[in-house]
Amino acid sequence: MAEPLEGQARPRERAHPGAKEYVGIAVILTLITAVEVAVFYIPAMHPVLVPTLLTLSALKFCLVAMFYMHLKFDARLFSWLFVVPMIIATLVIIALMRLFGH
Amino acid sequence: MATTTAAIHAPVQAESGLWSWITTVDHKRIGILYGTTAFVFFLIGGLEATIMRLQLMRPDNTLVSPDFYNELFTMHGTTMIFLAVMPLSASFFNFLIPLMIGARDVAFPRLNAFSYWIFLFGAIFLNLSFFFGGAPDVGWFGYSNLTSKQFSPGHGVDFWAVGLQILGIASLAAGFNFIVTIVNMRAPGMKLMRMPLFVWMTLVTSFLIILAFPVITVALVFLLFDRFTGTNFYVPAAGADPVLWQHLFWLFGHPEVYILILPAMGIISEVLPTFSRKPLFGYPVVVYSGIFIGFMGWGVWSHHMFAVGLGPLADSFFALTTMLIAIPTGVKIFNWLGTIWGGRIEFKTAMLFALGFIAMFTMGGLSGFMHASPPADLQQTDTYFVVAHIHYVLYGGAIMGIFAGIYYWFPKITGRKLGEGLGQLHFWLNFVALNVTFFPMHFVGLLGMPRRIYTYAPHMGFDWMNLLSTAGVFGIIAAVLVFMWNVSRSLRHGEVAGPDPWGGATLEWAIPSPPPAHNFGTIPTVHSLDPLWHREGPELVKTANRIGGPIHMPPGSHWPMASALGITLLLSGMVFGWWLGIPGVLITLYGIYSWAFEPCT
Amino acid sequence: MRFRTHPMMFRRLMAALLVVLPLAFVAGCSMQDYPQSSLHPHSNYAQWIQTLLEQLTFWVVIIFVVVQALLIYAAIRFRSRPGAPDPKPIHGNTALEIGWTIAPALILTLVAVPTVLTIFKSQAPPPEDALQVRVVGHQWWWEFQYPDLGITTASELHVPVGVPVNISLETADVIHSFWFPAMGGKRDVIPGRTNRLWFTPSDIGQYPGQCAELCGTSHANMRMALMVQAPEEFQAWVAAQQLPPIEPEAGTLAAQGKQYFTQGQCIVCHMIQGVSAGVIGPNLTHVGSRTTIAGGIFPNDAADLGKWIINAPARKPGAKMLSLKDMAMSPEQVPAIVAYLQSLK
Amino acid sequence: MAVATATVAAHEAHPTSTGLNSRKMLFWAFLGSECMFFGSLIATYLVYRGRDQVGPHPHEILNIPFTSVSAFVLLMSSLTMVLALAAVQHGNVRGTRIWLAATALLGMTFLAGQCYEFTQFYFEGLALQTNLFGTTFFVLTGFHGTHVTVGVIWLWTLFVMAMQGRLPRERALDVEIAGLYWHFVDVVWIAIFTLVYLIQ
Repeated sequence: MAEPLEGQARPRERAHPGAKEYVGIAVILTLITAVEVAVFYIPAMHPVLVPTLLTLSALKFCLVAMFYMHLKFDARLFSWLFVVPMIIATLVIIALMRLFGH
Repeated sequence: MATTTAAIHAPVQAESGLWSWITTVDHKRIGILYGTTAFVFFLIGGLEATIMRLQLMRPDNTLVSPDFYNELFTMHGTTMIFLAVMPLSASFFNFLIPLMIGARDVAFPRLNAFSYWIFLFGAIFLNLSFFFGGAPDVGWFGYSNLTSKQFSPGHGVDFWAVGLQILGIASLAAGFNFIVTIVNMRAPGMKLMRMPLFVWMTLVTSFLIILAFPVITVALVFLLFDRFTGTNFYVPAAGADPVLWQHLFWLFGHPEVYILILPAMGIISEVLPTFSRKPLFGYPVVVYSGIFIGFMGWGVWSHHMFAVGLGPLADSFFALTTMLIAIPTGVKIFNWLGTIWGGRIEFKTAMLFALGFIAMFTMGGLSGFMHASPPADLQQTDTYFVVAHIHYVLYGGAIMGIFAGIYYWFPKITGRKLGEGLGQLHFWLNFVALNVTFFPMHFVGLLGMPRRIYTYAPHMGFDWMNLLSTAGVFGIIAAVLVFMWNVSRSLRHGEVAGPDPWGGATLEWAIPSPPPAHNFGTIPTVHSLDPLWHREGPELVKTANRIGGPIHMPPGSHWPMASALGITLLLSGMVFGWWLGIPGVLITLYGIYSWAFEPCT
Repeated sequence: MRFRTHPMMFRRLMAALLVVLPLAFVAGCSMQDYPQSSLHPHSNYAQWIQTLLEQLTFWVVIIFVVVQALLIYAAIRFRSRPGAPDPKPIHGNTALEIGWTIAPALILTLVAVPTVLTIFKSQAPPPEDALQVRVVGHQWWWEFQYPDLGITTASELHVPVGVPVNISLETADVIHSFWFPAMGGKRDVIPGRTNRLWFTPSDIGQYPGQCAELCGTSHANMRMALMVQAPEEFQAWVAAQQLPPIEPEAGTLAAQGKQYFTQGQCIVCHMIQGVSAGVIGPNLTHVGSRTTIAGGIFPNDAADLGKWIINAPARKPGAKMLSLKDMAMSPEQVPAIVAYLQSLK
Repeated sequence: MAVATATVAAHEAHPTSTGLNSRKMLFWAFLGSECMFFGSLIATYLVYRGRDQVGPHPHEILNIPFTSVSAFVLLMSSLTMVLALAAVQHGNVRGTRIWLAATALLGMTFLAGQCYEFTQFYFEGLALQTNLFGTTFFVLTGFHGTHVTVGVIWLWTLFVMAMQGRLPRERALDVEIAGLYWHFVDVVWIAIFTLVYLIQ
């Protein structure tokens, strides 16, 4: 069981980013949150409120998952383990909303 | 520390006694525990079915009360699915997966023990309901709002919902464990596409478990909240829609169907090649169809709900996805036929059961195909036609597959073969009896007999077919008795098997029967899909049995059992009284912390 | 399978053979033997399903025969014989794989098209002139209302032959499922929803049906009957039902029964037009005209009606109707009440 | 499910077929499973939105400014969590302790905010039983809160270990896995904050 054997020996982990990058990401996350709340309060934005908010929060979601949870740096397998269920869950949510007439 | 004391060459094996079984983390022992426990519940579920068949033997019968009858079919379904077929499959996962992939144990041995214990406690808890004010009587599917406090004021539904939550924890723990084990514990050289098909089906099943059980967990949480705190999840008066339960239930329930059948498909995919002396036909195609079935299993759940009235668009959508699943299923069947085609078939009992699986599962699949078409389904759903269908799939399919597996691997597990003569008798009795029992149900269903009715009127024409079904049950009972006799006889007097009685191709046949606690003296390197049939075979066997150095085996632990007990007490407090929750919480926390900080490996 | 003319004669012949084979004894037997059969369609909707089912059965039987024949052939032909050489280790065959993927896919397409067409046809809006019926499921009996005709009855649904019936389905308690096999597929009755179903009965007759979704203790005893009548017969029935309830002649046993009825607890649950206003149990305004009682499980005769009134839960487990004792009435009152109810033709 | 997470806490790394750590793999699979768990809860909330027979309705009661702040607090706890991980990976004992404690405290702040919010709603007439909004809202956010609580307990356990000097560089994985859980709880809140609070 010693060596990795899935053909392409994956790097176990690329070096995780350091504190500086982490703070940088936090700044971006803060800005997005601020924009989200602002959008909520700007009447002019209301026609596009839902898509805007969904996009922004998906962006936040991705940033946390990729940088703080290191999916960007870790093995692809971990991403699969997380993203496939995420997709199934999302499809289920959409399907149920359709089935209940939303 | 434990590491040094455990580093002996042939450890653990010598240990015996009750405590060694309670603290065992050996996957083989846990597999045996799973198997025997599940078989006991298989007998209990069978007894429930027998009483039902006796009640339905003739019209207007009064053997049991309608309420008891409702309890019987609820517990029969719940028992057979959660306490018999799933844990029987789990028993095979446990015993075989590490052996087949060339590992010393599963990735998380103590989590594995925990999974067994919490399954056992959950199963006992569920069955205690018979003695504490009545078992659940709302069907294994527990459709809301019949399960509400208003319409089911007793504790039966609480036992059911809490019991399923406890059992869900067991399944989830096993699911995570086998995913990691299969992905991460394979012997060198065993690429994904060199894994035996049973390992593949276990992997797919495990993914289905970890993704499907959270959904039923949530649905049951809603139900428990409704019953205990007066929330409105399934309360129509508050604007809620009880159909939500059905969606959540079948979102779990359909993948669950594949959780029940895929392991059996995996088993026969091992048995057929061995007794045909020919490798599995179209291995990659069978693998991919298994994965495809698992994935598509998420897109068909509403075909259980055509009668709900989802509208023509949704009906069409779910009809088409359901029919789509028939393709990979058909492909599997043809590949199995391709496997035996041109082979040299030896009709050992295991092979008979595997061939019987193909014949019976095809029947079940075809009746399933008939109600994939919503208009036809509207005549068939909730009738005995569907009862026939599920029993051809789950009894003719899953259980026959499991029996094939038992006859095939019994020598590996015990070191002795099961008697061939009794085995053949078992198979033929079982095969004939199951058809006598379940085949008439197709017709009695099409002729208008709904399921879950405790009685029917004499002038409906259901009489003689029901009588026939009931008669068949006695054949099944006889078959099971023959099997039990065979097992008890063979355990003592069976022919000694040796490491490889059937000339199998996969790694588990390289080592002695029963395998030593450490499985492989040295983990062999694998170069092909069926290593023992290749030139590498003899060399591999030598390696697998050569002890090349100190072997680290994890020490036993009683914390998994303690944690399982704590969680069960905690949750059963919902039924027996909150005071039970206090020791429950304390034991759970103590157990988990002790477990987490206990040295292992 | 209906035989029309020449094209595809062979296929049709095969189909007829194969479909008739598994359903042979069903085809041979009549509705008298199997009154609740789903294989004897008596409406347009049931006929559509039957046609579809025959197509499905055709393919299913073919696949079944092919697979089992291959299995049996292989098992016999390739059985181990002494001295037989080791089989060739064939790992697969791409052409075969493609073949047996495409073949089922084609069959599926052949089935999927009529399936989808039938779905849309059977769930299309009902014709304008349909007879409106509102069905309410109760634990454990069926209530039938004709909103346009002002009629409410139970356990027996009367409809004229050849006229579309548009049924809206509701429930008073839990989920039930409305099913007259001779008329077509079942439809669930769900709290908070109104489901719909329509069909045009094609033959005069009496067809049994029953609840098909587990709904509690007496689920098995939630039966009903569909009376498909000639139009004039139906009109006569409607006219009779629309009349106010018959007033028993003073001094008769029935008059005595009415008095017991109104003074007792019967009126809490049962409605008799102009006499009582209960809505929990079946409407009894014309109960005497029905052939069954208690959710279609007992004949509506003096003996059964009497036993029912004395102790309903003992005769039908779980029945919500109180026993005579619980209603604080005496057995002596029963014959009078029976006479009164039977007079309500 | 807490068990699965606790199990891993004391396992040693084995050489594995993929070269990936088994505990970490188990944990990612667990998070996949959790996706389905929260997916079902969120789906129920969305399916039932607007079906209430009686008030109060979401827009009458949800306090956006307040929850924005607590969402921000949770977001920042993710930052302190990765900083704790960076510290333990670099063998920075003091940093590990500080950032672990900071994360746990931020988590507790979030929980305090949730307690305040729940109480506030209760006094404004929204209980678990009031209507579908109350039922789905409290159960969804309550389950999220329960996850945060488990995370806080986990973090304090790690903190105690760090104080005892039992959290050296070699055990960075313990912190990493706790971190995965913590970030997951955070991203779930990102989804809930958007779907429940902002999109009404």
